[in-house]
Amino acid sequence: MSAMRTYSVAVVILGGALAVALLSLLPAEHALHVPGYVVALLGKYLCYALLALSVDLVWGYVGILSLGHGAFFAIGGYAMGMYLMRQIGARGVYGNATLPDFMVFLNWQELPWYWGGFNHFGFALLVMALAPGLLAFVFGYLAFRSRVTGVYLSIITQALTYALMLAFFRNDMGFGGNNGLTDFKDFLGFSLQSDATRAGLLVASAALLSLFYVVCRMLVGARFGKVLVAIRDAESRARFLGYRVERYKVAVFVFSAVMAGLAGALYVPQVGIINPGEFAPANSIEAVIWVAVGGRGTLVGAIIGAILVNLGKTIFTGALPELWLFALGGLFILVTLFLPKGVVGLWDRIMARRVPAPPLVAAPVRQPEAGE
Amino acid sequence: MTEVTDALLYLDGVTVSFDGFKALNTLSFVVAPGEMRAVIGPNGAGKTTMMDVITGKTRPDQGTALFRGSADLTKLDEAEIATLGIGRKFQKPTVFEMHSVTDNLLLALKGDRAPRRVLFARETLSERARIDEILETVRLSAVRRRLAGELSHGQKQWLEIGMLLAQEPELLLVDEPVAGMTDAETADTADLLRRINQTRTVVVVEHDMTFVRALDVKVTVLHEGSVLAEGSLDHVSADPRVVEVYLGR
Amino acid sequence: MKIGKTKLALAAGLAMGLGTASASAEDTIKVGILHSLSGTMAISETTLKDVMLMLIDEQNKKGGLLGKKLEAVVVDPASNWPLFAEKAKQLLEVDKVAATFGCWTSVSRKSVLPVFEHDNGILFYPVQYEGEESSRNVFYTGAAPNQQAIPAVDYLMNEEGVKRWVLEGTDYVYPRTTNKILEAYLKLKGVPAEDIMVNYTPFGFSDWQTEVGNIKKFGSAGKKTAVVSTVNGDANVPFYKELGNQGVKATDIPVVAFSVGEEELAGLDTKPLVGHLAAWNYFMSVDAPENKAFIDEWHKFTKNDKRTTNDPMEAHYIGFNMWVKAVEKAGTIDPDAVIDAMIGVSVPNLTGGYSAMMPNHHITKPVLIGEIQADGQLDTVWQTSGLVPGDEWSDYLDGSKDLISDWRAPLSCGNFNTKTGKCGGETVATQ
Amino acid sequence: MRKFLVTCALVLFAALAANPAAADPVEDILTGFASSKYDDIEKSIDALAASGDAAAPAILDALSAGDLQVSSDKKLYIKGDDGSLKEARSGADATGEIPPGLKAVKVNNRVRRAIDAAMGQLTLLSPDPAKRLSAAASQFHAPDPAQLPAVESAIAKESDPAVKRAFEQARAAIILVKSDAPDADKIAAIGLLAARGDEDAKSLLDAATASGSPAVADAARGALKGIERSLAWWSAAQNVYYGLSLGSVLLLAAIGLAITFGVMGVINMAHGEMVMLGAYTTYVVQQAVMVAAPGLTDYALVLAVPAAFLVSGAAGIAIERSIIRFLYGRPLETLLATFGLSLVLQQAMRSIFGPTNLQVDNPSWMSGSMDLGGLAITYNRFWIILFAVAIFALLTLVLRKTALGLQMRAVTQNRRMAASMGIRTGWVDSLTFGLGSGVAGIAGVALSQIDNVSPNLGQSYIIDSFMVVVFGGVGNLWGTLVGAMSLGVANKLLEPVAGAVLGKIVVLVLLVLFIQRRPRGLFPVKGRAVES
Repeated sequence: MSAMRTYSVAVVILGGALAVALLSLLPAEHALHVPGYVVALLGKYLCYALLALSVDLVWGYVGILSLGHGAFFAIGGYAMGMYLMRQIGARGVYGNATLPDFMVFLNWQELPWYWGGFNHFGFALLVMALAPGLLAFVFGYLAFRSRVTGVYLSIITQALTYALMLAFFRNDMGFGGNNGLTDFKDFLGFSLQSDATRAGLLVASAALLSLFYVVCRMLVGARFGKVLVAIRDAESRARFLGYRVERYKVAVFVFSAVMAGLAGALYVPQVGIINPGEFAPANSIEAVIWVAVGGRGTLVGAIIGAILVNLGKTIFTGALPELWLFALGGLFILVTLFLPKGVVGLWDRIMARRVPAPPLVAAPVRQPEAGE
Repeated sequence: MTEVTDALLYLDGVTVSFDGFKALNTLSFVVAPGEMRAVIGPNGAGKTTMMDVITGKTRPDQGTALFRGSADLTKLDEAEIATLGIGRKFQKPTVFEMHSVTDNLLLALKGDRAPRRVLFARETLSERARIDEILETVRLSAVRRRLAGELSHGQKQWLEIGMLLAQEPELLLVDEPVAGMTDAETADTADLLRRINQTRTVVVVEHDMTFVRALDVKVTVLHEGSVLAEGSLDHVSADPRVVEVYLGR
Repeated sequence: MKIGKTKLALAAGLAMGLGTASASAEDTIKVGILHSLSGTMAISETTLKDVMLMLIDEQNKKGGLLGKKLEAVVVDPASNWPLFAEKAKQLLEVDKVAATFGCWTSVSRKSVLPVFEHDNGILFYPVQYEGEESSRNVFYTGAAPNQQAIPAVDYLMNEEGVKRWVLEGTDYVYPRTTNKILEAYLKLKGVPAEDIMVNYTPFGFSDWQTEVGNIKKFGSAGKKTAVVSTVNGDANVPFYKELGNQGVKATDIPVVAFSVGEEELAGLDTKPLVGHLAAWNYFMSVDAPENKAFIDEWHKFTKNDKRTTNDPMEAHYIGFNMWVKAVEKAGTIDPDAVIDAMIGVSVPNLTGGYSAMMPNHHITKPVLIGEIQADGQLDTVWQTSGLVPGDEWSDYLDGSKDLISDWRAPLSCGNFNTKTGKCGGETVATQ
Repeated sequence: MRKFLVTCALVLFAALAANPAAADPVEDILTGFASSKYDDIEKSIDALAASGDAAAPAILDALSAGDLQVSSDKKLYIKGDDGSLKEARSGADATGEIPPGLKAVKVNNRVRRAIDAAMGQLTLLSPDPAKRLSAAASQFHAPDPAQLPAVESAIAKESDPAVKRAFEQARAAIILVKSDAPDADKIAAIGLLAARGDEDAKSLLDAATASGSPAVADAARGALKGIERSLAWWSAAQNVYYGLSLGSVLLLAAIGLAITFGVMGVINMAHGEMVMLGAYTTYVVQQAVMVAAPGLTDYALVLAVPAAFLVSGAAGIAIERSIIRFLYGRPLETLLATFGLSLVLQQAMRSIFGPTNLQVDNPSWMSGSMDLGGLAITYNRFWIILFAVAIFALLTLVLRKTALGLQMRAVTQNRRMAASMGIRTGWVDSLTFGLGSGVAGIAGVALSQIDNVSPNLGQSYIIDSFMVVVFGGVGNLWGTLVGAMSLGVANKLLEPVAGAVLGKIVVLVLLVLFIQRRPRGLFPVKGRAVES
């Protein structure tokens, strides 16, 4: 893929978001005014897109099918949530300056030690990136060193996120149990209720997504990326050539987890809540489906897939509240059956018919991961 | 306990069992530096398992496996052994199908494999020259831009050998290099291996007797996980036990 | 530039999807229904969607409201909490509904709360909950802990002579809070700590062997024992099946539940469970003309005379009628006017009395204790003599006993601290 | 207390008896049931029991079943199951028109307890040994010194050894609570209770340790120690039983998956929905039997097993033919398609049957529990364990011994070779998937007995099922068996220590670590086939 196209994708994302953000700040009567509802939606979609991008990097390029990426997303989200909780300060309903409301009414006397430091954004930011990264490192180191691959890996990533879900559901953990963290007031001093803050968060999400898109693009285009694809397609060949496969896998897995964590961190202030439901295995599976719908192994596809599926969800849950699951479930089946390369693959096929040119995208023809 | 040996590859008393079945049974196998050795034997004789032990894929239950007399192959993993200088070609040609022929070779070129080095690696002129040279050797210059997955079976075999060469190993393990090749290709391959042998040590596992004869080297016959006979092809062909288990049938 | 085109297409799709609802006529008053129709909560919430459709239908038959027809806007937040917030925003900003009836779990309410406060919407929340909240934009028509839990414990103590207590709950905020309140209350009544056992299980828990075994063991210590169950939704059926099979009889160890109503019992063979109790503000079996009319209407509307009614349905019935009355009183659907008009509105409930909206946005209700019958109904065995006003800030929790809520001017505060005389977070100087 | 009431009642009767208009005191007691106060009803029950009237047991039975009706003129009637009406006292059919204002006498727990106690007195000498046994139990649970002579005379007349033992234990319980019983009697009673050795005996002995007599207190303490030790053993055994029971549920849920996922390599996320289909089939079958042959309702479950197998199996074949077969060799894409499918199936059930739980009854032979030593064995779980083992054995047999099983293994091991030997691989694939799905359906029949029958049923088991199969080793039925049982037992042994939530988390973490140690599960399929 040419550098030209790489940057144009980033420019479209960032430019589009910037335009929407600016238009949303117009007075409500203005013809071009974009309602706050759309800003919030787009912001959410872009965070999902970043999550999808992180899934695609490990699944599309290294063949690691993680059914637990939602865990990294949620951990990043919780780190942000803890920062936002501390920002509430004494404005909670009980007026307690240190303890979040849910601790006050469950009779907690003092802030647990692991909540320390979250009143500083810098520290929180570090945790948003490092906590998912650390978890991914420990998990990846153990799993990839002992060569857990294919479905085994998928299932234990699922076990990981499931165990975390159960853990975060426990009220004794000190993360608010089922209700999670909510009732946020402001972010870096800006009120989360104001339209300008929301527009700003949208632009920040777009910027982060574009940045990671470009980084991923460069990564997979370079020799490093070639090694990743080599590992995906013929892991043992790569080993016998002297590549320490597990190190590559751990490195990419950690990078991808950090990406997912930051996506979660930006997601939380925009939706206003983080709860253990984000750890639900179904959420992680859904993220994989976004990638499949968009086109696995094409970074653009992950972004398109995430936005398309979630847009569909938004429309269907409003327009066909009783039938939308049929539509969504049916879509997943049809895409896997008829569009093995996703929407991007379809697009490429259409383009190839019009202009006979070599395929732009290195989408895999075969998927040998499970048997490897 | 291990004696100092001047053999390049030294296996002694190696035993591997799967669920009670002994794939290798106190196997001893020695290859001298610069030698080319052919290994034959019926299906299930343990040829591939022996390769697995040498390359670190399978850990033996017992026995010694030394490289250059000092490196204990039973303690190292595949990547470390590859870096030591042992290259392996699989029975089924295994190349990176989604990469171009040149990229396949590029990834195989000798160099630092650590992720953080590879992350910032740029292709150098000398690398490009080396790739051109190997492409010539394995006669794939004409298809250098094609995806490896699009190559013919024989071309894939050659590409894999090319990747082995790019690794610049001291010892090459070649598993059935001519399976599925035409007669002409088979002859060419024998020729290629002989040329490679001028600078490197080679162990070839093969079923094709014409090919083995064409190589004209010392032959080891494996049976039920141990060495049945060793010597020139004519010598082992004359051995009645070999005839019974293998050649006669 | 193919991505650019894709993006444009997306934007067009987005606009189309969002435009569908706002295009309809302006001569109706829209009512939002925000209940999960899929996912884990569909099991409870779908019925509430149906009852809202029925109530709106009936109101339209009576000529609508302010001379306009009511129009229901149904969305599916799919038991997904962030989706609740998104859908709430859609109802308020795109559909511009006059009022929304919705949510079941506390977390869904917490998730939409900032949206309703930001967009100045009105939410009617129909389910019993842990209290500790009072928002200007929310009307709580379900029971607060003092309208359910405390009367039930009183009943067991006085009528059944219970001395030993098992507080069994699902591990989330409602049981945690309720049990905290009950523990404080029981200790106040002189129950020693060793006679209280608290246990929590996860959501959707289905293997109750160990827990029921423990309850039996705890109950065999010679003192009359009862179980106070705040076990949630799906976990109840396996819980009760295990209770029945392990032979925990109501005459030995009665179980009183706060989340088990007619709807949950419909999935169970109740014969082994006869005599176990539930505390609510409404039972389908209540003998009152309003209730009979409501049940008839419900059976007619659903074309199924087996459909049960339950407490949250009554809460919506009360909430909807209150809203109608308040809108009529205010003469407009303007949220500020309606919110002000709501306080003091009194409408008939289904148990033969009246419920009134109080300044703290909670309502007055009778408390009923019922025993499970063999036919899956709950039969009232005791009820409060008068109405109990909902108490949002519990008197038994340290953090909240000094707080009150009053949304009338001039106080207009959801968490007024009577000690410091200040409203909510202004009280303490920030560190 | 009760003694006092009885005395009161007797005094009342004496007073009433003096009144010539009320010649029959029992009739007057019966008018007490017309009261709406539970207090009055309770008093009437005690008085009725004390009167020893021949009609008392029938009346009390009817009262506890909710069949006792009272008319506005305070006459009592017993309603039969067929809607017939009998006069309560005489047992004669009620003649004439339906009495005005007829309504059921209200019952609550306190009243039910009074009934139990009264029945305990009335049925001490019943000809039915089962009734005598329950009478003895009720005397044991509510020991009343006033009943001592009655119990002793019952012991004297008893011939059934089991019932006799129960009566003796009841007598021991009464003696222990009787303050003026001699120490020697009490110590003998303690010995008897120590032999009983359960929680109830323990609580009685606990109370006895506070006795004024040091000898009695010492004896009680000694007995307690023994009981506590044996109870600890039983409780450990009970936990293991719980674990096996949970394990058998996991086994049932996972065994179908062991075929579709383990043998065929299809990551079937719709597996849970196959289980759900089985549970819904059970519901439909039970409803149908209730309408068509109400007498056979207890056996509807037996009928549901083949029905569920057929329904889920057919669904499985349909899914294989329409979706899965296009995705062979792309295992991870089967995950996506079947995930979509599971959404569709859940919503379909919601549309057809509604979102609420459906009621599937336990048949009588699956209700209740039995005591085996110190173990409480509930029948439904017991049957499920047997059922799971039977299904496992049957499935192993099918895979080993039948032509289908042989072809199945041939196809999964080497598809091309099997095809060239004339096996219709497509057909075998369909049947294999159908078999796995059908077995999942059967699991649904079992799960309908202990869990919700709702569209969410499958979702709650899918993750556990995958864990079990992966833990046991993909492609190995025995691994699934061992995996399910060890996960079940581990869970249940951890639960009393760590609580249900933490216990499960610990099990999951251990599982993840285990897979790191043994990446291919407990019983990996070894050899070259899996290496390539």
